[in-house]
Amino acid sequence: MSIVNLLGNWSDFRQQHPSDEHKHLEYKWAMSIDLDACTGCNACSVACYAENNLPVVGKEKFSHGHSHHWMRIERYWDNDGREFADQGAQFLPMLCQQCESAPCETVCPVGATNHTADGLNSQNYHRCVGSRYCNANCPYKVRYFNWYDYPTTENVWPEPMRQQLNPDATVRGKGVMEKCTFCLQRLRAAQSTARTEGRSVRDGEVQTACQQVCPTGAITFGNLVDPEAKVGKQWMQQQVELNKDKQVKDTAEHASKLRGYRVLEELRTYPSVMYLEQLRESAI
Amino acid sequence: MEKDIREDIAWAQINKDVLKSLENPRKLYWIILFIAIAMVGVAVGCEVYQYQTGMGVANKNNSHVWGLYIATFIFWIGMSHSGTLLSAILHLMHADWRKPIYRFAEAMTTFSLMTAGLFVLVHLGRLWQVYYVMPYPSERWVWPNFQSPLVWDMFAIATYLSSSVIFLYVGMIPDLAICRDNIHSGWRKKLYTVMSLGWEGTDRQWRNFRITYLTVACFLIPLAVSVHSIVASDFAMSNMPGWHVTSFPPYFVAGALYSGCAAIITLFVILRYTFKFEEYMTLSIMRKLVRLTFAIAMVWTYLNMIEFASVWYGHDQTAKDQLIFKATGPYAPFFWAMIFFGSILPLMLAFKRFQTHLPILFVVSILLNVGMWLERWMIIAPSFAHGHYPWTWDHDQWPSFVQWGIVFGSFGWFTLLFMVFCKVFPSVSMYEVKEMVYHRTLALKGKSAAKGGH
Amino acid sequence: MYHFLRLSVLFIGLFAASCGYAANATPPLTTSDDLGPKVEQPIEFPHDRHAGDAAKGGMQINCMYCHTYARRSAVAGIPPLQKCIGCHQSIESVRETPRIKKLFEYWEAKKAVPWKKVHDLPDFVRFNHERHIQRFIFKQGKPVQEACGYCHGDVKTMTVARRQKPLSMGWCVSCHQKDHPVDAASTKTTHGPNDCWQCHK
Amino acid sequence: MSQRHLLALFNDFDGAAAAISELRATSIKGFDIDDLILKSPIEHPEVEAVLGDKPINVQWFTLIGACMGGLLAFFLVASAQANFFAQIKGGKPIVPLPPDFVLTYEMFILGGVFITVLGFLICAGLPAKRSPLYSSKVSEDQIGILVKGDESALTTLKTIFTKHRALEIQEEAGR
Repeated sequence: MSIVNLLGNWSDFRQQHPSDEHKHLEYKWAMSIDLDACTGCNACSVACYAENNLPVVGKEKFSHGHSHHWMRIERYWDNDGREFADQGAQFLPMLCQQCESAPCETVCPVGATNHTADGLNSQNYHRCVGSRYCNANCPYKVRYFNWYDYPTTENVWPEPMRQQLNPDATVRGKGVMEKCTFCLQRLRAAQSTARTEGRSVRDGEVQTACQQVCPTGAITFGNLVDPEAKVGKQWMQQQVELNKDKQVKDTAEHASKLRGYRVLEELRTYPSVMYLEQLRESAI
Repeated sequence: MEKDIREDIAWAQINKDVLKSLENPRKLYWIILFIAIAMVGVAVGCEVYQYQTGMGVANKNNSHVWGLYIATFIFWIGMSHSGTLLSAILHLMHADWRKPIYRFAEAMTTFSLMTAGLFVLVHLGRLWQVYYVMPYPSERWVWPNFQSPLVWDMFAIATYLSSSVIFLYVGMIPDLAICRDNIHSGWRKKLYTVMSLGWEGTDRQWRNFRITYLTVACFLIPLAVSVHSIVASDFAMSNMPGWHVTSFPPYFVAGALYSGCAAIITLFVILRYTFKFEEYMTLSIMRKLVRLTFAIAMVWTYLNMIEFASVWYGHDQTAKDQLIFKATGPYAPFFWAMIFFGSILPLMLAFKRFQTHLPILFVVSILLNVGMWLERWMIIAPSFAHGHYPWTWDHDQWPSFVQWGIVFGSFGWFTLLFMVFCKVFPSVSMYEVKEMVYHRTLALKGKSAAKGGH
Repeated sequence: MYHFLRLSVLFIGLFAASCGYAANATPPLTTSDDLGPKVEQPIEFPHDRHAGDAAKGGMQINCMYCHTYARRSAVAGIPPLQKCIGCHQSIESVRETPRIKKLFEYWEAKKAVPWKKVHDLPDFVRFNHERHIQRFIFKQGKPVQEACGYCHGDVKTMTVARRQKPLSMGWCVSCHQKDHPVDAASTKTTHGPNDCWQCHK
Repeated sequence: MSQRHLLALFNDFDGAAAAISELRATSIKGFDIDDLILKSPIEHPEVEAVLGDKPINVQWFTLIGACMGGLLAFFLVASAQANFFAQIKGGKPIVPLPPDFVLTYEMFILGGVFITVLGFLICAGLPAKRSPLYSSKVSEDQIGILVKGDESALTTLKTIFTKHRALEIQEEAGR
């Protein structure tokens, strides 16, 4: 069976995925985050905790670096050596970049993390053996490991709190890796509805939890394949292309004024999250 | 010119001396065994605690996901390589001096691989699911990810371990027959009878034995090189600064041979004393061994320089920062200790007077291995402390007592296995020492005949 | 020669054992007729009376009349007590039977019937009823009881429903990897999704 | 005519080699030179040479084992990757050759080693029952020659052995 499959589809199996021959057909989920709008209020992070059953580990474990914040707000106090302390920190909400060519995928020994057809970087908790190679190889360090058994022995959700757990997301046990899923449960529900109605998911029909709560609307999320989607328009406007490890606008003789960039894109991970640089008064 | 071995030892005497090691070692043997068991106890306690509570008690965190376990895993894998060097490479090169010492080196290979295998288990977050890594036809139609260097590791180590065990065993069959012939009662008699497979030293057996031993030796050499190259791929295939270095595979192999040779010196001294092998493990052999170690130490130093140089002249700023961080950051004492123990200290071995001074060699060889262990740790930890992403830069992490305890106990586990092996099986190859004596006698005869002719 | 024989027997045995294992590792699409684990329900609901064939005294009610969410949501849903009462308050003939009496006791006490789950999947699995019903019943025009029966077995012959199919991952996959026609008219086929995150959450 | 075994022990290889050469040179009725088994405590190709050309077949096992191991591994790995659960790794083909070659290489060696040792056991006839005459001196320092011959030939054989200063001659008890 497998050998027939192998010989029959050899040329197909030797293609890179995704490539020009294997485009994302219906969906390619992507995000853009406007750092100019971000106020560092941490609402996205909190929403993520609520939506995805993230354990709140407490002060002591947090100080040991055992926290699970799929969406974390990072603070940067300087910019190219210039001090902007008087203007406060710059914020960068960091989440799984859902790379097109993710370093974590190839190294997982058991194949617990893979690339999905709609351009996500999947993580299966129940397949994970906890070798933590994916985190070791992730340049963004956005994968979080369950260092303790939070639901049972650590009891992070004592009795009435269990009622607030999201039944559409798994509660993870000890020893598995987890990460941002772009609110997979919401995506799948929206996709199912759209499929029943015989259409694609419309722009704005599905929101990630972080996007939903962002008071300044800094986060845009959508389907990059859909020409009507706001996120695609933003990417286009900022001249950021998904399949490039160096954007044309940056190689032009006069560096463009466009603010769009992707974090560590020179590592050829082809991340799906674009950030829009913050404008500081003194930089203008 | 001192002799590797006296050519006038009677063959019957060789049997007697080696078989004596199965009976009554010096008291030190039992002391070592006792200490080893106590150390294993520490490790077992730590592992049980970690298994019950979760990996968090090892005090790793989300940027330092790997720690001492992986470092020590590489250390033990590396140590195994010198057994193969002595038994396979030197066999092909007809280096006779390997013969009295290769058996225990080969045993060291096997047991250090077993110890290394344990670290894979200890490291896993869900060790009870470790069989997911094996390629077996499962009901779910799911296979391991064959692209992962960890799966290559699994294949390579399984191959290496089983091949080494087979190699050790096959090479031991004639000796097991000797044990069978000379020990007349007890469970040992039964064990040797079964294990010697009815070996009688007939011409048919020797003929096939010779080619088999040679073939397996030929297979083991590329295998040993590939195993540590694959372990190096765990790092070289990643994109972390400090790991993503193409010279890692040869660098790892050199480091592996280095720490293995140092370990052989240590064990040489211990065995020579506890089992009274002064006649066989001679100082002349030690001198050759020390010179070999010195040469490999210099190769390692050279490859280390190459690594630094390629990082320095390459235009990867993160990797460069990483190197500076190693040399000046919080890990600097360990980094410089590694340079000192790994590259400076072995210079001592170039002096003749130290080459056969056993107490000094004992201490130095242990320090060399400390240096090699630090090397592995210096590969792992700094990359996590100073990776691509600034978020990792201020996450300090120091291994907890659980990690240290398991690392500490692994040495006891290795010693325990090794010492039990040496007590149960002949740790000096009797038939090959006889060959060695025989060849020397022939050579001497030839020499005197040539002299007489003139 | 003797050794040859001994070794050959050993290796043939090992080979046979591994073949046997491999053959068993792929489960059959349907299990044998034996019913799954028994579940104690508060009321022994007779599926055969409600959904069974008319010839056997059944009423041939469509599955989705009661399990109404199946076609429009991820879960099929257990019908609310109102649905039972809606019919049974006007069926005088069985009004005094013990099971119906029990039903009305719940109704009068204003309490839901604490039905037990028969087809329970692990928490990390997302099985979407809507997708399967849409595909097999509405697109392909398969009879309802056949389509439901793929996973639930022959419920119309059971009283209290029992789990007949293994509901294991390998069993799910054995159907997903088959080529199914896209709709009733077309000859185009496609298999079920094979991407982990379709079913796992 | 019934055949019996005779084991002669020699002090060194020269004596044993000389005895075998003489046995080969003189044709003794009721004794076949191929029934001669040399037993020695160490391997000694020079003395084995006088036994004549004996084929060694272990290397064929090695060849077959290594090739089978490699092929099996490649097809196992590649067809496992290409089964229904073809899981995409971003930026990589489903059947990527370089990693598959690494595994093929490992299994090539594993197959080679295992089948070589299997071949060794088969070719060397191990595990074996003890031969009818055995002296533990052979595993120590003496060289044994085990011959099988008709009753009539035994006396001649014994004479030859004694001539070449055999230390001891054991004879299988007559039936």
